[in-house]
Amino acid sequence: MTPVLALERVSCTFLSRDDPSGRYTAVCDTTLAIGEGEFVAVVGPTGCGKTTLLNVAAGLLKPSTGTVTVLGRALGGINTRAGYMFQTEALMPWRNTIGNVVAGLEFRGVAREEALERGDAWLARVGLTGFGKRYPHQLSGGMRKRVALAQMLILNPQILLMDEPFSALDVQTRQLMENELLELWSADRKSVVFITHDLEEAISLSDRVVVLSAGPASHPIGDYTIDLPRPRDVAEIRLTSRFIEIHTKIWRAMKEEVLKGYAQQQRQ
Amino acid sequence: MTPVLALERVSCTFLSRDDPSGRYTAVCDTTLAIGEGEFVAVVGPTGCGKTTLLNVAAGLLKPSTGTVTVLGRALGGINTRAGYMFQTEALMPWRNTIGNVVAGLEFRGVAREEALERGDAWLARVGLTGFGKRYPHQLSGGMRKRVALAQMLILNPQILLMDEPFSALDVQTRQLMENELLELWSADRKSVVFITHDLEEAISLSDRVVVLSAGPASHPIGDYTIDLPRPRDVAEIRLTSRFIEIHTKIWRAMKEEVLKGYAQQQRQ
Amino acid sequence: MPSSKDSRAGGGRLRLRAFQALLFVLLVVIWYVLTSPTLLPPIYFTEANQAAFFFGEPVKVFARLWQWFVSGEIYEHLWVTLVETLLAFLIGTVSGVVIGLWLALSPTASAVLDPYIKAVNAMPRVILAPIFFVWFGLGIASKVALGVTLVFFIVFFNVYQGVREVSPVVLANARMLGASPRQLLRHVYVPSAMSWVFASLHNSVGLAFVGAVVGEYLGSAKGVGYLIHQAEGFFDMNTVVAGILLLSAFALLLDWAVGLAERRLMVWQPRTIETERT
Amino acid sequence: MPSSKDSRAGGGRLRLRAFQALLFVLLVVIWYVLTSPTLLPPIYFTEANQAAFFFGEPVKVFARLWQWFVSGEIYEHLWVTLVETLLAFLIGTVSGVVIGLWLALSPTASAVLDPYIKAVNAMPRVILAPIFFVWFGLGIASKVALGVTLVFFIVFFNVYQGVREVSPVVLANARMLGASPRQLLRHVYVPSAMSWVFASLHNSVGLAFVGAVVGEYLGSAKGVGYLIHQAEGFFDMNTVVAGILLLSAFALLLDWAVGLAERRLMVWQPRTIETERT
Amino acid sequence: EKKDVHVAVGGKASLYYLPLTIAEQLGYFKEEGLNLTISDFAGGSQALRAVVGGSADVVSGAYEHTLNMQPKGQYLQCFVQQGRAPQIAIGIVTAKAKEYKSPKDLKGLKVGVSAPGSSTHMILNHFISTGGLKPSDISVIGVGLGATAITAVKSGQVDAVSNTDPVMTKLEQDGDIKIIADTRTLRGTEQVLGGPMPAGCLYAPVDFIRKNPGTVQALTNAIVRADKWIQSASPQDVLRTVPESYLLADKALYLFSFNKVKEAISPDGVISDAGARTALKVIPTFNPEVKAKEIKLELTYTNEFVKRANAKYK
Ligand SMILES: Nc1ncnc2c1ncn2[C@@H]1O[C@H](COP(=O)(O)OP(=O)(O)OP(=O)(O)O)[C@@H](O)[C@H]1O
Ligand SMILES: Nc1ncnc2c1ncn2[C@@H]1O[C@H](COP(=O)(O)OP(=O)(O)OP(=O)(O)O)[C@@H](O)[C@H]1O
Ligand SMILES: [Mg+2]
Ligand SMILES: [Mg+2]
Repeated sequence: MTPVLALERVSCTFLSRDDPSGRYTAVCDTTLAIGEGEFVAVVGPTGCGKTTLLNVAAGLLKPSTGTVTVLGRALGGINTRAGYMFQTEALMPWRNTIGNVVAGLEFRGVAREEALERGDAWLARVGLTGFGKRYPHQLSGGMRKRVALAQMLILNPQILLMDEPFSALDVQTRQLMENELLELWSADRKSVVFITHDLEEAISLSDRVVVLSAGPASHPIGDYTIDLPRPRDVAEIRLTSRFIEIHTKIWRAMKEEVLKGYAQQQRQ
Repeated sequence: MTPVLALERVSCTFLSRDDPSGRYTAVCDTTLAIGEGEFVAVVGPTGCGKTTLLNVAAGLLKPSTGTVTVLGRALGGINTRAGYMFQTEALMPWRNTIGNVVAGLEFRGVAREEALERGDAWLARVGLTGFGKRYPHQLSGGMRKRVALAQMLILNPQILLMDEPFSALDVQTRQLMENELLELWSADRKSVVFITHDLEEAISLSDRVVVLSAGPASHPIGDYTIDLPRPRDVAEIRLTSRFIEIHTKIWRAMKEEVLKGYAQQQRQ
Repeated sequence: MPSSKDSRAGGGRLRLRAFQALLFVLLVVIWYVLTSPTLLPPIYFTEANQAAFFFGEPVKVFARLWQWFVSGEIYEHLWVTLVETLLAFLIGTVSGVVIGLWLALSPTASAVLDPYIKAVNAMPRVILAPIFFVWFGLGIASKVALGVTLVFFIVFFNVYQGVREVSPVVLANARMLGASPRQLLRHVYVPSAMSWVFASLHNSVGLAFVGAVVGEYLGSAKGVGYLIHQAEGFFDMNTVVAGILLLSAFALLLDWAVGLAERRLMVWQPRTIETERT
Repeated sequence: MPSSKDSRAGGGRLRLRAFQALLFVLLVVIWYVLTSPTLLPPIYFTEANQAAFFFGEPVKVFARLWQWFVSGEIYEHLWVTLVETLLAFLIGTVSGVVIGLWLALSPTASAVLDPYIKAVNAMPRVILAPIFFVWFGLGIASKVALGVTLVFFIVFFNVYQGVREVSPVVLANARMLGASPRQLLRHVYVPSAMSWVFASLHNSVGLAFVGAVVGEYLGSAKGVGYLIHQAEGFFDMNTVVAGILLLSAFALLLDWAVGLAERRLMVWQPRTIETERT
Repeated sequence: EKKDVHVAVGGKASLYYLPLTIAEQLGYFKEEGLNLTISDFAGGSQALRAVVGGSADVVSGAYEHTLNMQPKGQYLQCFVQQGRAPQIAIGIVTAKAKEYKSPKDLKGLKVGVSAPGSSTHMILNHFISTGGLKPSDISVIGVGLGATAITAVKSGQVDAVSNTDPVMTKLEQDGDIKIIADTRTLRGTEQVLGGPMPAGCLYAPVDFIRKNPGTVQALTNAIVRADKWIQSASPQDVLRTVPESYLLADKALYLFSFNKVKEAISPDGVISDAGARTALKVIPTFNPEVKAKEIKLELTYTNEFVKRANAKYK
């Protein structure tokens, strides 16, 4: 089976504009394949290159070497099959909440009426009914994140690229959102790449957890299959013993890596 | 003893510029006092008004009603005794990492040499040695957060206002930072207001956890004293039974509140 | 998150207007005193009535304005100038926005054309006027063309820069949401560059008037610039000043309209945060 | 996070220059063909040599330029014009930045002065020239003043808007870090408004030249504008065009210097992300 | 034949073009069946350009330009005259007037002209050549035709000035200058230029005249009538006839100037051959591009229309 999204031996070296000799290899020789309906969580120390990888997968950044294939075809420009929820704020500040949520539908030419209707439904799903008329700067950080979530999910993309989507949410809201996401995902076999710093979240949501090494020249150092039964409730599954077992295993691997990376950065 | 920072019956009602009748009361009738050397964590559902309260405490936002006093004196303009780590990105994009870190020292007229030396030391403390010449847009999300942390802490302010400072960091780095913060705090009796969504983090760091109700018209609905012994190691303390006890207690109170808030927003 | 410093209530607005009016009166009084041959010993000029020769006298200027409107003689000229100005403003703005967008978005074209645009901008319009007369005749069109050459560049340079200042993340987000290049233009580049456009429009308003008047001044049979030119021939400074004041008033009117549009289109901007104060 | 689309390697740069040169040659050829009385049947004009009368003839224009430099006769005029232009550019820019900052940061002053600034901007400079001559004499100063009135407003409007576009969070952060108002200005407002300033400078360069030449055109004893004016009296279009071309070349030079400063000062900007490509 | 005629003039309000204004005000053009548009330009050369470029049909301007234009391959023909003297005066500032005896005393002085290369410059050059000076012996400053010229004199930026009315009259009245050469009068013109010289004319491309003889005749008729009207008019008549806006600033000044230049206004519109020859003598010394031998003087003017007009309006 061809994977839905495949990064093959991808490296990314950033140049600095002012100093042509100054280069930084964020990601080196990374291979990553996501199958149909697979939910892959990516974890790794801060600054290791997770966002960079996601940008490559989205077609926003051309890797220095290596190839990206989507459904078997090499990715030329933007990855049109993917929805991307950015780590940084990416809402259009000149559109209010509902306008941001329906933006993608509008771009696809969906009739205004229908778009607004679906937009309202999505606002409700992310708990923002009544905030449709606000502009981004009038929302709290967590609200903006939820708007971005709705903005992406309303388009029902086949591949979801999510960069720390829930880190700005309180635990309860986060669980609600996680369940929402799982429901959506299981309904039509989406492929998900989910970046998080919360190992519990990673394990409770995904089929596979990929651990990246510390930068520079980050690459996957672990690939753990999560064999917890589906469907899952993200709050309950954390209490199972299998969960704790997996958690401890990955945790140990990561801890080492982070300390190594931390030392590495300090030495530089 | 007069509290170092006191919000007295503070309410904040936002007006919308385009529609003068459209108003939103984010925070209503909130009283909060932080004593000398006290570490207060504030938790609450997303969008409840935590950032708003912090802005009020920093003197960046005038409350609609109520007063703010710092060391017994009413706060007029900016709260000069406080350092504020913003939830959103607030680095000066035109300064590189080291430039951002030493900005406060520069404003205070510290000699360049000395400032750079202290800046380098701080970069090392937040694990960013070697990244001094990068501009903010060349850093990862977590790196930018750490720069902001160093930028604030280098000034050694008496009051620390921190808005989800560690949410973009991986667990291990986060624990390193948390310990760093505790060390600094215990060394010279700083007063800290610490906003987080991570209840475990809140409990493991603080003397008191304040729980806010869901918005609109948010206000404190719980104030829990954390009687865990000091000094603490944030990783180890989570495993003690007293910790788990407190956690369960607060958790239950919050869960109710969040669900209520969520329902409320959806009904609006 | 600055505090609500410059939120202005109704009372403040009134006070502001009063201030402005006061300043206006003050200026007129100073003008009167300085140009009145008898009131003061000559300061700057050696002769008593030389100041009046250069700056006109307020009483006569206002009399002139009054008489223009009472006799109705001004309307035809004013109409011509206003039409020229508005056309120059509109054509200059639209072409500046369109070409600014185009060049900002096609790096090759912009790299090739860049020196030409800058060279053309450095050409003195006054000297090019005869060529405009050849191309566009002596009527309204040539004045509009002159105004366009002033307005266009102002708008162009700002749009060009404004587009390049678009937040890369917002842009990437819109692309991921499936925006076509055309939709990116309409839904990302244009709104993002909007405050740049408005900054340039406030400047353009003035220069559109300048273009029209200078065009008329250089050769015309009608318009306020024509009146000014006629008056200058006989050192009738009062009429010259009256004409300039009249146009300034209309420039303020047009600028007010631009400001209105700006406030409507820019509501989304995070300026100052307004909390209710009691 | 757009891809590395317009990163240009050395080869691309060379090709670009070649393109520009080609375009230049093409334009000159078109100019030559259209103005040569014998090459073509008259198209636009009814008479064969009318085109040459308005646009000059390239061969004669370049001969003129050549002769100017060979005989050395141009240097004194060019020097005067360049000095005027540079002074106008500098004074206009500095005053525009300073007053722009001041008004953007003091809402009351800006609200009161706003209509006056806009009204003054709408005044036709050419008509005000006599007043400049009274105040500043017929020498360099009056031309500088004229240029300043053009440059100032361009810079002013952009600085004014640029300051108001400062990110509220960055501003709040700097205030929390203890920046005094003065430091806010220097470390937040100015760098943040920098790209606005540069956008206006690219425009100002051209208008500084326009101001100097028009000033010379209206009354002077030296300068390229004087030469142009003199040539116009003899209907010597070749000299007029030669003068304009000469100034355009210098405008490009000055603009290049501005671009250099821009690239140095704006390295921090997140434009396109460059990954190494092999 | 064109009924809608577009006339270009540089400085319409000037007395130089008084016959045009009079003919317009008295409706002579209408009576000839013409529908006239008069566009006013910042200067005479701009007006000429408008005609060459085809946006106007006829120039009301200085005769000498018909000579200037021939080397450019532009054949313009003057068909009726408004003024018979250049109406340019040269004055020296009062402070220097005492030391001034003859043109050669101008050596080394700063002299203001309306524009370098213009008629005021030409007359000045010719004037100093009568004192044996070369053009390079004085420094020439362009000071414009209006308030700037006055400023230049009053603020002491020039030592002498060559300009037209009303600038010269104004300066004279204010006592700022003493006139040293005056082509506003026939005698003065004779002195400076060695003969009469046609000044304000109506001229048009030869082609236009050939194709529209009727129109040209009508224009000529109107101007000749105006010429004649002025000869017989009292100053009050003139004041009553010119547009009010000409008089707004200073009625006395206007009147004073009018009296001064009245004799320079052509009585019958006829261009004298002597005048044309003076121009041919003067201009090549100033504009080296105009070579006297190559000029087809007969193409530069025609009295054919004026003769008929004079026959019609005695
Ligand atoms: N434009 C750029 N120029 C130079 N270096 C860059 C650029 N963008 C990113 N980097 C570097 O690449 C590395 C990886 O960055 P990336 O944003 O992918 O990290 P991340 O894994 O997403 O981290 P975080 O968890 O903090 O978000 C970092 O060291 C960063 O400094
Ligand atoms: N400028 C504003 N205008 C109108 N409403 C605002 C404005 N700023 C904030 N709000 C509203 O005030 C409420 C509280 O916002 P605040 O940012 O304080 O929330 P928060 O508790 O920090 O949430 P989060 O955890 O998501 O950061 C939100 O409902 C938000 O929409
Ligand atoms: Mg990241
Ligand atoms: Mg917040």
